[in-house]
Amino acid sequence: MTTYKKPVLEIRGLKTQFFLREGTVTALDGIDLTVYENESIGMVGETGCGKSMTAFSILRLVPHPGRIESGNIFFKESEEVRSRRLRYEAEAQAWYERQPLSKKKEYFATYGPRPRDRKGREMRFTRSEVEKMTPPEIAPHKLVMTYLSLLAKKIPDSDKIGKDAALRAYDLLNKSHDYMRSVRGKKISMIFQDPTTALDPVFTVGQQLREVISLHQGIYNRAELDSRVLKILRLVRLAAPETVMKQYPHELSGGMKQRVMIALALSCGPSLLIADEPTTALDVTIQAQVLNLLKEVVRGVGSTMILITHNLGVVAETCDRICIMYAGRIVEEATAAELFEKPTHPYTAGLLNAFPKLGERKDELSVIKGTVPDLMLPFPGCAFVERCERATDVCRKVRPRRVEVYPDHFVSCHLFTGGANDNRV
Amino acid sequence: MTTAYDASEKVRDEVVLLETVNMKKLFPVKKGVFGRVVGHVHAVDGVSVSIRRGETLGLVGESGCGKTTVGRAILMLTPPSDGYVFFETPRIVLESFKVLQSIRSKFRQGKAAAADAVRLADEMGRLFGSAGCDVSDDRKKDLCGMADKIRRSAAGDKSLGDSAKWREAAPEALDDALTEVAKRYCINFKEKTEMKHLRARIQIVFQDPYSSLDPRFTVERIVGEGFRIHGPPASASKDVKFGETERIHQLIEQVGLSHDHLSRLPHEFSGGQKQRIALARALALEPDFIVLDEPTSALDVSVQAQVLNLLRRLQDKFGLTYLFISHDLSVVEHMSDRIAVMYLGKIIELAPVRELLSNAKHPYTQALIASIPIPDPKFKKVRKGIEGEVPSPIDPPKGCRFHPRCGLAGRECKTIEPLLVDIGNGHFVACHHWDYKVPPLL
Amino acid sequence: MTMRRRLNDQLTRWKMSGGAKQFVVDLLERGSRNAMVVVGVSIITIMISLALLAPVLPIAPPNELHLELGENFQTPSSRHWFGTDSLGRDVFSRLVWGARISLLVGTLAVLFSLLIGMTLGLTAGYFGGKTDYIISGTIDLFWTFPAFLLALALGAALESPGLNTVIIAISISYWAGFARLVRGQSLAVRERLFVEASKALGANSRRIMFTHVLPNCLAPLIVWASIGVADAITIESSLSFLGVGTQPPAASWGYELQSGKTFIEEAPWIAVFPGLAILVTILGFNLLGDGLRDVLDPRLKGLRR
Amino acid sequence: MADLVAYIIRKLLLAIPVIILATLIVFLMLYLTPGDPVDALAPPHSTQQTRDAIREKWGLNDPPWVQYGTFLWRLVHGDLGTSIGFGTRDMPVSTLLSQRLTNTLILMGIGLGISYSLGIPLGVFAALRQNKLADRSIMVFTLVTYAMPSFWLGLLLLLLFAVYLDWLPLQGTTGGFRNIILPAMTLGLGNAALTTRMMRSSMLEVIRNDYITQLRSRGISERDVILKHGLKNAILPVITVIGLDIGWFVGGAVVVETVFSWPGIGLLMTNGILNTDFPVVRGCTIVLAFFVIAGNLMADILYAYVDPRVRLG
Repeated sequence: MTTYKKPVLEIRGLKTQFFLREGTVTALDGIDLTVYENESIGMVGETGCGKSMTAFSILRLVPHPGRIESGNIFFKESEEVRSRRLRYEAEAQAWYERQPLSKKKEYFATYGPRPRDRKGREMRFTRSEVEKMTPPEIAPHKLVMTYLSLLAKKIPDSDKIGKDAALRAYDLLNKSHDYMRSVRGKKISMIFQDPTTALDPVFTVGQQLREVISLHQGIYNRAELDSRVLKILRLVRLAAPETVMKQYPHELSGGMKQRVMIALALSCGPSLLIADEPTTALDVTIQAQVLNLLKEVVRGVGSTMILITHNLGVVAETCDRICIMYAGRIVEEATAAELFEKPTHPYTAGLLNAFPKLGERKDELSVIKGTVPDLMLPFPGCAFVERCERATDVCRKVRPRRVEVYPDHFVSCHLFTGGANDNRV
Repeated sequence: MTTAYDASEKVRDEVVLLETVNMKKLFPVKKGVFGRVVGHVHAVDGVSVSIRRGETLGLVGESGCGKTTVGRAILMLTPPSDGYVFFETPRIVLESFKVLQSIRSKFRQGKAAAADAVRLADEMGRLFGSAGCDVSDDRKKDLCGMADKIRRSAAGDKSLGDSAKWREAAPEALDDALTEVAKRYCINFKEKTEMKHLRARIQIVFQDPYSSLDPRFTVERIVGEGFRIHGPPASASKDVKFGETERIHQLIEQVGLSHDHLSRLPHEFSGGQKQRIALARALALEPDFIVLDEPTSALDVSVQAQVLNLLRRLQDKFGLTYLFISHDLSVVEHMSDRIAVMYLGKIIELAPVRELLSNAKHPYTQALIASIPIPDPKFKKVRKGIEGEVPSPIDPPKGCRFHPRCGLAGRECKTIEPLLVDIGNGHFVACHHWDYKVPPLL
Repeated sequence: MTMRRRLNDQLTRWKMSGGAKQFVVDLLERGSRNAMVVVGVSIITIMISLALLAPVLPIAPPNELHLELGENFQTPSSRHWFGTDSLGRDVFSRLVWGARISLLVGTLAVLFSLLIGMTLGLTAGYFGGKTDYIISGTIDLFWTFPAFLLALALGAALESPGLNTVIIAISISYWAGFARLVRGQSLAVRERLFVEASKALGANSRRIMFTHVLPNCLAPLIVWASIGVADAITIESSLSFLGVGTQPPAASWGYELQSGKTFIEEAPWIAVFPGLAILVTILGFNLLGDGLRDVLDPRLKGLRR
Repeated sequence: MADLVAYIIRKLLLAIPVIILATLIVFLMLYLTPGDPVDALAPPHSTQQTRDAIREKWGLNDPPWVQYGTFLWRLVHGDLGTSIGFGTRDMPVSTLLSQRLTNTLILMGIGLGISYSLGIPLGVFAALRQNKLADRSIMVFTLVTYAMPSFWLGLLLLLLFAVYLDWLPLQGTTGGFRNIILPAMTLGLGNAALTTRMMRSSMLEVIRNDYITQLRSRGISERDVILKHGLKNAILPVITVIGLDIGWFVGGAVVVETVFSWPGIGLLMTNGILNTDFPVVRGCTIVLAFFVIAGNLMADILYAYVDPRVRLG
C-alpha cells in the first residue's frame, strides 16, 4: 500500500567545495536526497560532515570561499517533469551498471570521484573529449556529460537534462539571485543553531519580524503588520508577545530567542523548513519544549522539515526519516524505526553504539576508532574506510554506490553493493 | 562473632575523601556609578555532599544551576563564600563536627539548655579524645579540658567560678573546636603553603579543550607544568631513575597519545586529543580526586565515547575518584555510581544511578529524565516536560525553588524550603511531596 | 650550502622548542611571507642605515652655510640632490641627519612608554582590586587625552625645549596605550582556562603572570610598539614644526618643514622633501605594524593607533 | 528611554573626576615652568608691584591645595588671567579665547563632517569589494594618507590649490567659506583614512556573523542586509572611537590652524608658545581639554543610543 508521496525537494549529485589557500575542501561530495511533502527528515552526523552545508547549499548561501561545484536541486517539480527526469536518470544508471568497474571510476560523476589528472587536479572535458571516451553505441552517455559538463560550468545543448528547459526551470541552482531571494524565507526557511548570535542585536524582535513579513507578503500597514507579528509570536507560544515585540534579543532568554527564531522562520508559511541544530545551544528541558513546539507547529502549518542535528535522540523522536552523513556524503538513509532497528552501514552502527543511552548502562561504550578524515585529501573509495573494521581492498579504491538494502532503506557501502567481492578492480 | 560490630567499626574508621558541608558561593551584583552591591547571585546555596574514595559522583543540572561553581569551589578556584570543604577526613570527625554544628546553631538561637551543654561536652570529649582526629596533642588536651569544665558547670558545679559558666563558655569552646577541626581538614581553611601541596591531589579537567591549553606551550611543557611547580615527580615508589621526561612519556602514553606529539603545539590537535592532553596534565601529580567539568560536551559522539572509556580505564588503574559534572544525564548515568541533581544552586535529589533513574522522586528530576530524547523511535512518547524557564539566581523563589514550575506545588512549597531527606536506599530528596505516587517513566 | 642547511636545522629545532625562540622563528617565518611586513622592514632598514651612516656618507655637513649668491635656493641637481635651503645648506644632508633625531626620539620615546605602560598595566592586572581601579582610571584619562596635545603643553611648559624634553613629553603622553593593552590582555588571559588549570596545579600569581600572561601579551605589544614609533615620529615632527621640539641648528624634519614653509612659493623643495621623508618613515613603521598584526593576531584588527 | 537617561546621568557623574584631574594637571603645568611661578604669569620686565599683585591674585604663597582651589574658583568664573605676550598684553585670556572659539569649532565641525562622510562610505565600499582592485587601492591610499603629517599635507594642498592652480586663497579668513576648505580638508583627510580602515575591518567582521546569514536566508535584499543591518552593527566600533577622534582633531587643529593661519584657539596657542605667553597657553590647554572631555561624553551617549546592549551596564 505504497501511497504516492509528493516530493518537495530533490537533490542530485550536489557537490560543494571550499577553495582555501592550503587546498580544496570538499564539504559536500555528491549528495542525493529526496524530501517528500509533510514529512520531517533528519540529517545526522558529526562536526564537519557537511550537514549544515547541505542547508546552506539548498538556500545557495554557501559562504565565501565556498562554491557549489555541481549538482541539481529540484524544488517543487511538476509530476510529469519529474517522471521524465527519473527516466533519464534510470537510463544513465543502467548504462553505468554495464560499464566495467575500472571505467565506472572514470565516468560517473554523481556516484564516483571526478576524473583527475596526474597532479590531482580535477579534469574538465570538452564535449568532443567526452564523446571520444564514451562508447558510441551507448545512448545515455549524454547524461554522463551532463554531470561532467556541469563541472565545466556550461550546459551544452545536447544533454537531456540540461536541454530540457522544463526540467531546468525547477533547478534552484539555475535560478537568478532575485528568484532565490523570493524563495528564501518565503518558500524555504531556516532556523539557526545559536539564537544568541543569529538575531540582529540592534533591532527589536518586532522590527525584525515586520521586515520579513512586509518583504514577502507586501504588507506595509503598520497596524496590520503588528497584528501579524503578534499572531506569529502567539503561535510559538511566547508569553506576553506585546512585550517581547518591543524587546531586543539580548533581553530574552535562550529559549525565548529560539522561539523568536522559529517565529521568523514560519512567518511566511514556508513549504520547507530547515532547522539547523535548533536545540543544541539550549538546556535539556528547554530543548524538550522547543522540539515539541517545532513538531506541533510544523504539522500545524503543513510544512516539511529538514532537521539537522548531531543528537540521535532528537531525530529519533522528531523525524520520520533519517539520513546519516559522513565526510560530506550520505552513507545511510532509512525511516527512523528501520534505522534504529537495523543500522546497516558500519558507521551508523558505530554511532548508535557510541551514544550513551539512558537506562542502558554499559561498562564500556563501543567506539569508532580514529578521527574524521581530512576533507582536503581526495578519497577515491569509501570515506569511512580508515575507521571501518570491515574494510576491504575495494573500499579503498571504489566509491560505493547507493543501494536499497531493504525497501526504502538505502546505504552506500561495499558490504551491500557486492563490490567487496568484486575482484575486477 | 560480632561481624555487625566489625562492619560498623569499619564505617567509623573510614576516611571520607571529600565532603562539603553547607557550601555556599555568592557572587555580588554591582550596579551604579560606585559599584554598589545590589544583590547576590546565589550560584551555590548550601550544598552538602560527600564523595567516597574510588567512586564517581555525577552532578547534573541545567546551565546556571551552579554545578560548575561547585567544582570550582572545591578546587578553590572560586573559593566558597561560606561552608566547609573537608578533604580526607575520618568519618567520626565529620560526624562529631556536624553534631557540634547543630549544637552551635541551638546556642546561636538562644534555645540551648544545660542538656545541650552536656551533649556538647560529651561530643568534644569523644572527638578530641580519639586517635582518629589528627590535631596536635596540646590542643586536644586544651579542648578536652574546656569540655570537662563545661560539663561540670552544666551539672551545677559552682566551684569553678563565674568564668566557667557554661552559657558563656560553651559557644566559645564550640567555635574553638570547629575552627580547630576546619583548619586541619578543610580545604577552604588551609594556609597557602599547605594549599599548594593539596593542589597536587585534587585536579580538574575543563569543558573547553580550546582554551584550556596555553597556545604557546608545547605538549611537553603543558604536561610537565606540575613538575615546575611541585618539583620533579616522586621517584620513591617508582624505579630509581625515574625522571621528569620518563614520567611525561609515561603519562602521554597512558592517555593514548604518542611521543612524537610531545613537541607539538595545542592548535595541531583535535578536540578529543586536546582533552587527552588536559587529562595527562591533571594526572601528572598523581592526584586522588579529579573534577571533570563537562569534559566531553564539546566533543563529537564517537570521540566522546573514546574519552569516556579512557576516563573509566584510568579510574580503574589508579583508583581515582571523580566528580563528573555534566548537563547530559545519559553521559552522567554512564559514568557515575551516584548522581546528584542540582537546581538553582541546591541539590534537590541524590541517589545511586539505578535508583535515581528508575525511582526519581523529585518532580524536577522526573522532568529532566522525561526531557531527554531517547535514540529509539519506539519510545515516541508524548513528552511530559515542564513549562517555563529557570528563574534568575539573583532572586531565587522563596520556599522550594522549583515551585513556580512544579505541577505538585502546594501552599507549603511556596513558603517552606524542603530539606534533603534520606528516604532509604541511599536516596535523598528535597521535596515536600516526594511520596506522591508517580507513573513509571521508562 | 651546508651553512644554510645548518641554519635551517637550527631554526627547526627552535621551532619545536616552544617558548621565546619558537616565537621568534615563527615571527620571521610568517613575517617574511607578508608583503606589508617586508616592505615596512625594508623602508625601516634603509632609514636606519642612512641615519647610522650619516657621519661617513659623502654628503655635505648639515650645518655648512653657503650664503654666497646663488648657493642658496638651488633647485635639486646632481650636486645637491634635494636642492639647498635659504641658507645654502644641502637639504639631502639635513634630511639624513634629521633621520637620526626622528628615529632616536621615536625609538626612545616608545621604549620609555613601553616600560611605563607595561609596569603599570601588569601591576593593575596582577593586583586587581583597588590598585587596578586607580591605575585603570589614570590610564583611561591619559588614553582619552590626545597625546600630541599633552606633549605640546608639556613641551611648552618644560624648562628648555630640546631633544630630552621631547622624549620625556612623548613618553608621558603615550604610555597609556601600552598600559591599556597589557592590562586588558592580562585580564583576558587570566580568564582563560589554561590559567585556571595552572592555578589548580598550584601555580602562584607571579608564575601565572610571567609564564602565561606576559608571553601572551608579546604579540600585541610588538605590533603596538611598531605603530607607536610611527606616532612618536609624527608627534616629534609636529612639535618641531611648531617650534617646541628640537631646536635649531640641529637638523629635524619638522623644523626643516617649518622653515621651508616661508618659501613654499619660490622653493617648494625645501618643504616637500622633509615631508616626504616623514611620510616614508611613518609608512614603513605603520606597514610593519599592520602587517605584523595580520600575521600574529588577526583578532587585534579593532585596535587603533 | 528611562534606562538611556540613567545611563547619561551616570556618564555625566563619571566625567566629574576626569574634569578635576584634567584641571589638576593643567594647574600643575605652572610648576613645570622654570623659576618662580610668578615669572610665568607676569609680563616680562614688569615692576615688583605688578608681580606682587599677581602673586596675591593667584595666592602663590598659599599651600598648594589652596592655590588649586583659587585656580578652580577663578576658572569657574571665567578668569584665566591676562595675556603677557607681545601685542595682546594685558588682554584677558578669556576674551582672547572667546574670540577664537567659533573659528575652531567651525574648523573641527567641518573636518569631522569630511572625515565621516568620506570614511564610512569608503570603508563599507572597500569591505564589499574585499581584496579586489578597488579595495586594494583604497587601502593603499588610506595608508599613505594616514602616514602624511598634517602640516605637510596642508602645505601640499596650499601649493597645489592656492599657488599653482590659484583656485583658493592662500590663508586668512577674508575669503569666507573658500578659506575653510583647505584647512578642513587637511584636518579631515587623515582621520577619514583611519575611519575608512576601521569601518572596513568592522564591516568585514560583521558580515561574517550568523545573523547576517540569517537575514540573507530570509530573502532580504543584499542592499538592506548591508546598508540597514550591516551598517548599524558595523558602525558601533567607529562610534566608540569618536571620542578619540575628537582628541585627534583637537591636536590636529593646533597644527592646521598654524599652517593656514586660521585664527582659532590652536593658532592662539602656538603664538602663545612662541611668545612664551604662559597664561594664554594654559587657557588654550584648558579649553582644548574640555573639548576632548565633552567629545568623549558625546560619543558615549551616542553609542548608548545606537547600541541597546550598552545601557544596561
